[in-house]
Amino acid sequence: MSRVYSSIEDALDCIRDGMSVMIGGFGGAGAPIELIHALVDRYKATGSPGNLTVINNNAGNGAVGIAAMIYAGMVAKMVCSFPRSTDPKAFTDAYLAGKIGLELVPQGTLAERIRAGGAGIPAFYTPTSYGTQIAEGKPQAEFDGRMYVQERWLKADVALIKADLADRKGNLTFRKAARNFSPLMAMAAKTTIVQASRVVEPGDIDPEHVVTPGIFVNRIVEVANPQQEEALLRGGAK
Amino acid sequence: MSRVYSSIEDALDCIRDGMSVMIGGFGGAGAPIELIHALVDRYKATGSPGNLTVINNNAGNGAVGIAAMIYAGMVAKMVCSFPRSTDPKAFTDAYLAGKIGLELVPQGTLAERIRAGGAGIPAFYTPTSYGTQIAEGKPQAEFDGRMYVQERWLKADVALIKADLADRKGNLTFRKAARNFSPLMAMAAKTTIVQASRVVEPGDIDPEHVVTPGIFVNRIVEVANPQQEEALLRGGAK
Amino acid sequence: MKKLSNAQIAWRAAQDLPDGAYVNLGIGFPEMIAKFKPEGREVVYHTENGILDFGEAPPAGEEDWDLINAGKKAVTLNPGASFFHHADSFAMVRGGHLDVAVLGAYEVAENGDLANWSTGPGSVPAVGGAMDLVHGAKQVWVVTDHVTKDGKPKLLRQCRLPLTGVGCVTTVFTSLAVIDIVDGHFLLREKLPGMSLDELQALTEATLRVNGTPKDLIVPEL
Amino acid sequence: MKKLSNAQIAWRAAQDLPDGAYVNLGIGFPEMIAKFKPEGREVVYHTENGILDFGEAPPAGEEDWDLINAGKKAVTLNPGASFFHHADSFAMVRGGHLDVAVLGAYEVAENGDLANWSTGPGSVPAVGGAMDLVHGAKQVWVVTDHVTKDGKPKLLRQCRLPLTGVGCVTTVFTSLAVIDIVDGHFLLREKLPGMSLDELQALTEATLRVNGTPKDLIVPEL
Repeated sequence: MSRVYSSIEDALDCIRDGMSVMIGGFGGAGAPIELIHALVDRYKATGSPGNLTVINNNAGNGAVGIAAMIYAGMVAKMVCSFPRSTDPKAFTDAYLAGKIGLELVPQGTLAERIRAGGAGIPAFYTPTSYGTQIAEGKPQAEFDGRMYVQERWLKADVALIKADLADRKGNLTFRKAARNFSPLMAMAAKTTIVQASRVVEPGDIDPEHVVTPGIFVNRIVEVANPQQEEALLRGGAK
Repeated sequence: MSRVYSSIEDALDCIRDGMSVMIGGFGGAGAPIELIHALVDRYKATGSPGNLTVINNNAGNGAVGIAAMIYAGMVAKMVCSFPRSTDPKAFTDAYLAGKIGLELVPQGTLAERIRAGGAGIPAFYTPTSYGTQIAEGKPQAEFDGRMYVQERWLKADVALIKADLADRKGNLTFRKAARNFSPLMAMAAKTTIVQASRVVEPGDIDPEHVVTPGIFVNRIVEVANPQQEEALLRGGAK
Repeated sequence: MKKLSNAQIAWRAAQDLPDGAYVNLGIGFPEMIAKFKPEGREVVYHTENGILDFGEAPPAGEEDWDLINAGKKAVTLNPGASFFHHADSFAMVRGGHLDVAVLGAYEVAENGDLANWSTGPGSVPAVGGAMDLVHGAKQVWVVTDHVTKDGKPKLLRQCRLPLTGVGCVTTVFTSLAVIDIVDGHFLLREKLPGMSLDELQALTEATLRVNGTPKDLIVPEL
Repeated sequence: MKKLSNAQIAWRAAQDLPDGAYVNLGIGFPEMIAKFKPEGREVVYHTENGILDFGEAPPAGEEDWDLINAGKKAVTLNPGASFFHHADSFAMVRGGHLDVAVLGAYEVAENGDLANWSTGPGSVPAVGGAMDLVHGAKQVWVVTDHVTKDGKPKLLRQCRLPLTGVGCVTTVFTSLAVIDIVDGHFLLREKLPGMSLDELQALTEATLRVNGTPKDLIVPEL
């Protein structure tokens, strides 16, 4: 029952046209570049998987990572809070040309909806967005004299996650602020695929320090010395 | 702005009659015995704080901890999932005599309600308890073809928590399964009071290993070599 | 014909644990299942109070009372264990991440309703994590004697006691049979070889359906 | 009379940071406030992407791009820092645990409504964490020029642009004044000494209320 895959391509082989894909990372911290680029390569070579719904806080920067997915034409829709970046051309052009959909979700609501998806909470109420365009069409209710907006859980077919350590039973740690959405997405996806900088033996991660328990992880592939999106961009990657 | 108190009594001095008090621990693991017993001592000496609503998974065992609070007569109501234990006499007698109230909450709902209180989520839907007595009188709704029960957040005036390490800025770690409800209660109480086995300097806890960040902690008192409720009971404590 | 002991029921249930499964064993009788897990099958046990992958009880005298399961019994850790708080623990439960939860029962109805938390007014009610588990795990198993101590059926057309959950039980392992709940009916999978279908039906309130011939329920002496 | 520079507005806002406060500074202009925190005052900064108690930017060339703030700028850690995931981060925000959030604004209305995320159709909308912050922090401050680049009021009777939040702003630090929002009205706390109340009112759409005499808004050269 090992979850450890020896090739990135094999680890990704369950991703099909039309799926929803949560991708960890906030800015460049936590972006699973090797997983993403292997998926882009597959799409370029085979025309699949396309028509994807991608869930991330942002919508790509420059021409790497999610931006590379958008340029390749494999993303039908973005669900995100902030589709801007230092170089948002990939998304902006596609969006203004009507070639890509956008569901804009406030950042905290996005995080909570993903957690709710992982925790079996189909809906919750939040003060966030009350009285704004974002709340239009959503059920609203008063609790203790204050108005709240009902938000629904968010799940996905697949999550692509970058971890620091992974043990063979799927327990994960993250590096610094690369943690961000990844532990939540691991909970909310049917299949969670992890690239880890190092795969270790069960017991090598202190049980007190496990951030994502293995129950939320399906596939692991080791990517030693992974690329860091921000560093790539600053290094002039196109 | 140090949160560190040198005496347990001072750390507890904000607790007043009629308050709601969340108490960490599941069974004996995580029960902040020294905080509880100091509160019992104050009640016995001064008649205050009484009429408390106590929130814990259980309702006391033997004659120590929450059971000691019940025997002292300072608890008006328990909010818990499982008011049974190897020796539940304190609660059972008071309950069957109509001297103490009980709000029975399924364990996962209790945890989620407390988290919701800390996270600013006034209400959420859960499948738990649908079609049972526990759901009677609560709003219910269908999502994606399945029925769910609406539950409300749970907050408290005070939380009493047992931590392993605490740094002076309030960052906490817990020992093994003594973690349980404590990180949630720390979020959901107006004033979170912590007994820590050791108080350390900021930076002594790895930022990756902090379980409860200091923003959720108001008062800390060091209790070296704390008593463990289960060990006390097995040692014959009355 | 001798009915199965609790150990034998637990043994039979253990044979169905899927390899790689995440499993929550209820306090008491269901906990016994861990002992009979078939060799070589990897099962990770979850406990409500925030541990995944705990192991057997420690030797007497070596207990760490901060390392306990939901039944407040001392446990040990397997390599790969993890600790987490109660909200994360029940996210695993409610979010559908557990493969199997096993509980005891006062009553099970043919539509999968379960009553296992309250014998009605007059006692102190206690529910614990059962109501969460029954609506969270992918499969919900019940281990139970086939009948009450008075010999009355526990497998009913409808539950009479307060419900723990609605339509949640997927399989019942009893002292006489293994019964799946399919489309709102009891489907008999295995029964004790020495017992006729009519004899079993007489101890079961709701109709037992059969798909072909039920297999023999065979367990070792334990 | 010279209006305040952004640095001077940030300086003025920084003087009001309460000792011991947990503070979220919005991306861009509000981030400048950290530089002007009065000495000896302890402030813990929160960033949406999961850090408490981060410090200044590292020297150029020493950035760790896994250690960034919500503006994707490299930061460092203070002793006592912690990492957590996004849901915990916004539990801090939404749950009322932050003392102060500081944001920029396109428009602020006298009832505390804020518009700062969308200039209307035709561009790519982006909201980030602003809508969470305005309904979570105990105090919501705005730092802004008093008027638009075209000289039009930004402090209005009602916002015209899409709202970020309703009735959420508690204080506005502008290039000309410090204005609290109290009971649905702008209450002038401080104004530039060289400016009359009438002059300030002429640049403000909604009525400026005064409780006694407003203090002089005095800041250092920066």
